[in-house]
Amino acid sequence: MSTAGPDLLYSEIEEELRSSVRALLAAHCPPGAVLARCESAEPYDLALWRALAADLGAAGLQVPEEYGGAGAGLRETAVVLEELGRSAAPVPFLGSAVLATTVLLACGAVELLPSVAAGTTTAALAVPLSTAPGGAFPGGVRAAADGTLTGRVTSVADASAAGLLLVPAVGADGPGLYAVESTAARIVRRTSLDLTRPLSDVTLEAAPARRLAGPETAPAALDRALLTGAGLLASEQLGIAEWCLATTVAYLKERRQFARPLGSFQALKHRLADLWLDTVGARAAARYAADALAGGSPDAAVAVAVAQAHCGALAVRAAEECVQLHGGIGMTWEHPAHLYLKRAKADQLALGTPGRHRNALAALVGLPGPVE
Amino acid sequence: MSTAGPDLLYSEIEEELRSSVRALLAAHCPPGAVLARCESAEPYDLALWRALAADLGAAGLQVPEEYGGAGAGLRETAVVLEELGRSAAPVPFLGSAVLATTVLLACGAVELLPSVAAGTTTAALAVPLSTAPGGAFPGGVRAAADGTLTGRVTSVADASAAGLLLVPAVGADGPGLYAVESTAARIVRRTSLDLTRPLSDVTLEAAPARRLAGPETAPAALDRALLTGAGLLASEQLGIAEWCLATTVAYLKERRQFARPLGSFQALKHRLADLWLDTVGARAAARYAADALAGGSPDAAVAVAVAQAHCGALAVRAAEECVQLHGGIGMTWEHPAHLYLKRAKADQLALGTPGRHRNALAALVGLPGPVE
Amino acid sequence: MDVLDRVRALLAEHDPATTDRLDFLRARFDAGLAWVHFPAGLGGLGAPRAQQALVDAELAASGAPDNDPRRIGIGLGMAAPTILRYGTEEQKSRFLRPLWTGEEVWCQLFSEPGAGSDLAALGTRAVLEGDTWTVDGQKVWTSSAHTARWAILIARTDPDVPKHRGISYFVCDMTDPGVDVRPLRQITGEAEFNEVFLTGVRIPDAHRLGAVGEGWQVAQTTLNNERVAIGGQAMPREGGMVGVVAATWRQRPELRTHELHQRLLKSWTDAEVARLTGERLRQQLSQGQPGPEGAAMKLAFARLAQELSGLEVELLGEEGLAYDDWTMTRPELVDFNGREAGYRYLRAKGNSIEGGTSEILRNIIAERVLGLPAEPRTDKDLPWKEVPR
Amino acid sequence: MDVLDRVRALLAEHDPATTDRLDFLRARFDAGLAWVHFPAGLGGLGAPRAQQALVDAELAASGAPDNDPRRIGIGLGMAAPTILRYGTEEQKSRFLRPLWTGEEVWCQLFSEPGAGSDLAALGTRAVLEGDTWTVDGQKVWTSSAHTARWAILIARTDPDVPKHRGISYFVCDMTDPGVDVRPLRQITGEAEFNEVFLTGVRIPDAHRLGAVGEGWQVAQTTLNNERVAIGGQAMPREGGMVGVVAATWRQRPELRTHELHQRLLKSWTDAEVARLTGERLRQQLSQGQPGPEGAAMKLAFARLAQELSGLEVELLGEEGLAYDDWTMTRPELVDFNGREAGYRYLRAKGNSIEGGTSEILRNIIAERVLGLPAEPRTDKDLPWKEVPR
Repeated sequence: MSTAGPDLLYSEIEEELRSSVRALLAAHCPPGAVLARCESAEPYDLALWRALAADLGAAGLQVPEEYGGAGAGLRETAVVLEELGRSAAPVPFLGSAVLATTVLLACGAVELLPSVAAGTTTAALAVPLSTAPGGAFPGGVRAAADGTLTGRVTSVADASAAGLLLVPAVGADGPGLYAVESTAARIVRRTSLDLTRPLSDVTLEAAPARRLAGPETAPAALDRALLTGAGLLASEQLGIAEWCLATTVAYLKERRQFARPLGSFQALKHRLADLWLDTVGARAAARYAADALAGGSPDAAVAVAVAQAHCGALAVRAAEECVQLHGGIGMTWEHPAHLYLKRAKADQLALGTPGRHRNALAALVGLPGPVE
Repeated sequence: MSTAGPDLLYSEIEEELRSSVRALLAAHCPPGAVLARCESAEPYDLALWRALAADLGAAGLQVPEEYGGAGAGLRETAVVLEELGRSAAPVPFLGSAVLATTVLLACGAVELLPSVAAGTTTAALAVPLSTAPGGAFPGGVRAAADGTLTGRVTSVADASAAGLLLVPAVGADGPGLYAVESTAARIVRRTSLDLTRPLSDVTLEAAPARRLAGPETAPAALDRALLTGAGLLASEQLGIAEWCLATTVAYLKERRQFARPLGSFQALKHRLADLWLDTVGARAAARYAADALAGGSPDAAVAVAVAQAHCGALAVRAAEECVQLHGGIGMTWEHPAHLYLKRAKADQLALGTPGRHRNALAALVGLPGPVE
Repeated sequence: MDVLDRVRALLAEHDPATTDRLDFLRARFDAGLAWVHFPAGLGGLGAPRAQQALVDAELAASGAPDNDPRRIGIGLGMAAPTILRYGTEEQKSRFLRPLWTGEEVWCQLFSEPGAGSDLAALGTRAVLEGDTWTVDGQKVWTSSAHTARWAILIARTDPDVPKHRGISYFVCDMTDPGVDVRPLRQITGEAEFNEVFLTGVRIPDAHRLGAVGEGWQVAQTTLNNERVAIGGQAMPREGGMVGVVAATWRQRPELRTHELHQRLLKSWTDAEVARLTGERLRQQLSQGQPGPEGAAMKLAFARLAQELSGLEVELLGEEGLAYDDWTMTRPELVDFNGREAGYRYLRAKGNSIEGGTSEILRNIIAERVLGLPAEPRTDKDLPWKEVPR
Repeated sequence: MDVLDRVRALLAEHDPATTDRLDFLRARFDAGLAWVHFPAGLGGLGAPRAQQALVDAELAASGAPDNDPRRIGIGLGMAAPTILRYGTEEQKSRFLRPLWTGEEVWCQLFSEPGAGSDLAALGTRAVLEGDTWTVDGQKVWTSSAHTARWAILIARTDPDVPKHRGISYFVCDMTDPGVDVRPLRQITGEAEFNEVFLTGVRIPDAHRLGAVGEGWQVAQTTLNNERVAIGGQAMPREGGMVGVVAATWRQRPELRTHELHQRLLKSWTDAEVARLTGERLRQQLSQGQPGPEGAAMKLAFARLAQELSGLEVELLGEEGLAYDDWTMTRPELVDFNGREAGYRYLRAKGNSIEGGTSEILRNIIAERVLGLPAEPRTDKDLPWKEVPR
């Protein structure tokens, strides 16, 4: 009906996708299962990941049909991330279906897309998860004249689940993006704050690699992936916040102290009302970022910075309130609140902190800092 | 009992001084009287000012007895400011008994001290009230070779009540501090946000002046006055906050809505508990600043910056909560809350904003900003 | 014929350049182009609400006069949707046209000195004799009372039932001799609002909106619309207070500090998020009545206006110590972002009080949106007259 | 003889270099130099509390062993002041000396799964037969339970009176066979606390503190002291979490941003204000019992620890994504500022829950300090067993 401006709602197709993903997640990863999975030797739920990819086509949502994808787009990808956030699901979706896939699309590496889109190959982008868009091209890996890569990248998300690594490296002619089989790399899992998205250090020693993009394309392709990742991560953060708010509200309706439900105490009600208000704002901001990225809007960089600045902080606050308002039980290992707290805190650092994104706005919208 | 460290309490003498000042203020300026006074042609309560100075010796508290003062000190001066803040009293105490008197003491202008200490002469320091300590020496007034001053100083506190102006001016040999009879200046009252502390613009056109300090003394004397003013202003801000908190608590105990006292609503109780906590902190910080300034502590600059950063923001928050929690009645001209709101907001800008004082801490305590 | 064809037809028959302003507005109303989502015959076409923007833009481009909506905001934003929903056919026909054209200004008589956040505790009495109600009581915080022809009024018609059930809703004639309007000066210095004393004011029963005793439900429509009207307007980026501060920031580089910069970036982001939230809410509601979500926008709006106006005064430094004018005036129009920084700062304090305090709005969100339980209530089921006050 | 003379005499008679640690500590206790403000014969001299710092400094300078106060914090901070105030002479003589020397570790059995913020609703029952109480119930959040010899315990001794009036306070023998201690893992990965199941635990009536039915008042002494113990220690500037973050800030210039800088300066200021507040409170109290003001310090401490530890993780960026160790351990000592940034961040979440949630502390301040009215209560005068749960 609206003739202009972004579409901030969910289409019917998007709502159907959400229902399917949510049903799959409900079956595979209720909170207890997530915790058990994270404590096991294999922290990823690979069966869930295969089901997401194969049954729902979620791994290839942003990939055109001609390359084996669903031909949907980033708005739909964002819906999946909302649900993954809501269930703190341990699957390598952000690394493979968002970051790596965006790089492959931006490099035009069409021959690699079908298996990544199908989820038969899991890919990871070899940058520290804390890398913000708009920074310098990473220089930690060198590309030799013989086409091999040598160097080290720390804190790579989803690398331990990946068969294919996409590695930014610098060669004699400048920056490039390279494909490396994970068997050619040494991938060592770190002890991560976020139990549901393990990070790894990747070491390459003269690893055979195939160049996907050279100096003319690589920096923009990498930045596109980081911007897309940051923008869509806002949807995951929204999902985390929504779970935390809903779980807290439900608990406070149930838990009685002083012969009343805790949820009838006005101080808690007001805090939750404020949290709800900011969660409603997060939904609008995350939707706008997804819509702007999907449509290639010139406002995408602003939309992403706003969404990250708001949603990154909100998810942490929602998780912190969830722990606090559950009282002692929220501090226990057995209650799932901590999984969300840790994911929210790690997500806050991922792809740029809220502070960095706000500072990016200074240049984007013309509010420069003091003249030094 | 305590063997070391600052004395953060009030001595018996200080408590007696407080009682006397409070009794005088209760008699002279109940809230209704303050409002009527501010709307009159003479916004200062000069009778009150004379009584403060003559009966209580408040104008000369920091002046040694040999120069006609009370020989007390800055801790006692701070107690008076607490009470003046609590009653939003329209007297030129900050300008005369704090800023100007500190300049006179720092310049060793002993011949001017007796009348200022007695309150028979009211003095004002001719700088914009918003001037923060630690800045460059003001250059808006030039001292000519014939000893006259020419220039303009805007937003001077308490100038319209002053008989004596202390003017920072720059001559051929550099900065100096000068005494000017106010009859030699054009003093135009501005419309000020704070109804209880009017500001004026001071214009000097070849005004006869007497130099009190030259380049070797003037900058330090001025900075000492600004630092002292900022540090003691924290006590005024504490007084404002205490009045706002106490008045709000009293109102909420009284006012019934939903067949309950409003003060029984938990959300309001928690906000007031937080406000109380920060007011308790303000008392400690303001006392520490007064004690450090009084004792010439090497930590005085830190103490002042901490006190201003905390108390400047707190007084505004307390006044804003006072207006909000009084509901509609707090928005009316007839309720005194607005007098405190306006004074608190003006005090927040006076002698450096909280932000400027926090930034001063960066250098003072070795927490430098980013390397640009 | 689509709406733009109707606009063209209106303009063809009533050239704005030569038509009397009021005649043009009446013709626009009669053409269904006043508020296109209203029913035909009542200034609308039963068209989607979103099309109004097209109509307004086209008419503005043609130099057509508007109805000066800020001057008649209470009529447009609060009285009209309530009359539309609860009014009889006679009431709708009588009131809506002059309301929209601005021939008749409306005001709202809801709050009382003793019934602020607890509005339902109001004590103004209305007593029916024959087919006429007689009203006695005192109302407060009434803007436009001194220019208004009509008021929407809630009054207690049955003190023997619990407070929410004994209220009825009326249209009150402000020219009645029992209406005494006195200006109420506020902290900005001006008297934007009034106290209204009602003494033996007579209201025909035909001017009642909704059933006797159901005035509280009728008032909810008014209040929900008020909150949307206050916080929910469509805005361009940097619309409102944030734009004022951003402009100063850009024009005055010498005032900038890192501390203020960080706060400005935070508030700018918050303002943009609030704008997007409002945009999404409008897309969701599109045609429906505003629900409790409107409270959210008003809450966000108040918070932002207060943060930004406080920041602006700090940013201005010495200039922030000044005020433009304390003279008591009775402004017909109020612009929250108008005048100088000091005025904006003080006026914004009212944003979290008027039209439902932020505290009441948080209660509404917690209970009606999140479904959290109500607090223990002692007054809810007690007859109004037995509630201790 | 002033306290320093006594210290010198103690050192002369018991050379720390050659005296067994425990023998030295016992001698120090017997010399009245354990807690000088306690009465003579109970480890003290009835001297001003402030003199303790002189004693501690002098002994530390002489190389004397201390009683490892962090390991026995609950005994020192909570059990001892309660025993001193409410204990019989026999109880004081029996318990205080080995408590202070650390020979006997104490823990606290207060919270229950169903009685958290509403501690007075506790359901653990104690029934008297002859001169022995039999206790059944479940406690939770008990630190040191697995190393403790004794516990302070509150239990319901009369379910037929309102909840605050039917509680009694006991010293419970943790070696009783009916005591079952199970570790409770928390979000940091470690199990610092325990659940304690009490099944037919026997307590002689001689181990009751205070009168039957007055346990709630006795517990207030414990809780007020706990809050002071948590939030009220004397600190140097930059003591605690702020010092950790400030050190990282100074050592790692490459991590700095203006946003983090502003937040750090704000938190640094808040920490310094909190430090001065605590200092002023100590000067005020000097010798008295801690009152509700102790709640203020704990509230400030929790807020700061959470802000600063969250800031630290952000400051560290990529390193903030790591965690040191998720292995479940049962630490005997807990250092909120110990281990790595991720641990500090998670552990600090407990600071606003343990020892009274920040919400309960705000209630206490509002009602007991500001005198604001209590909320309407339905359970206060109802016999405990009739309160719906």
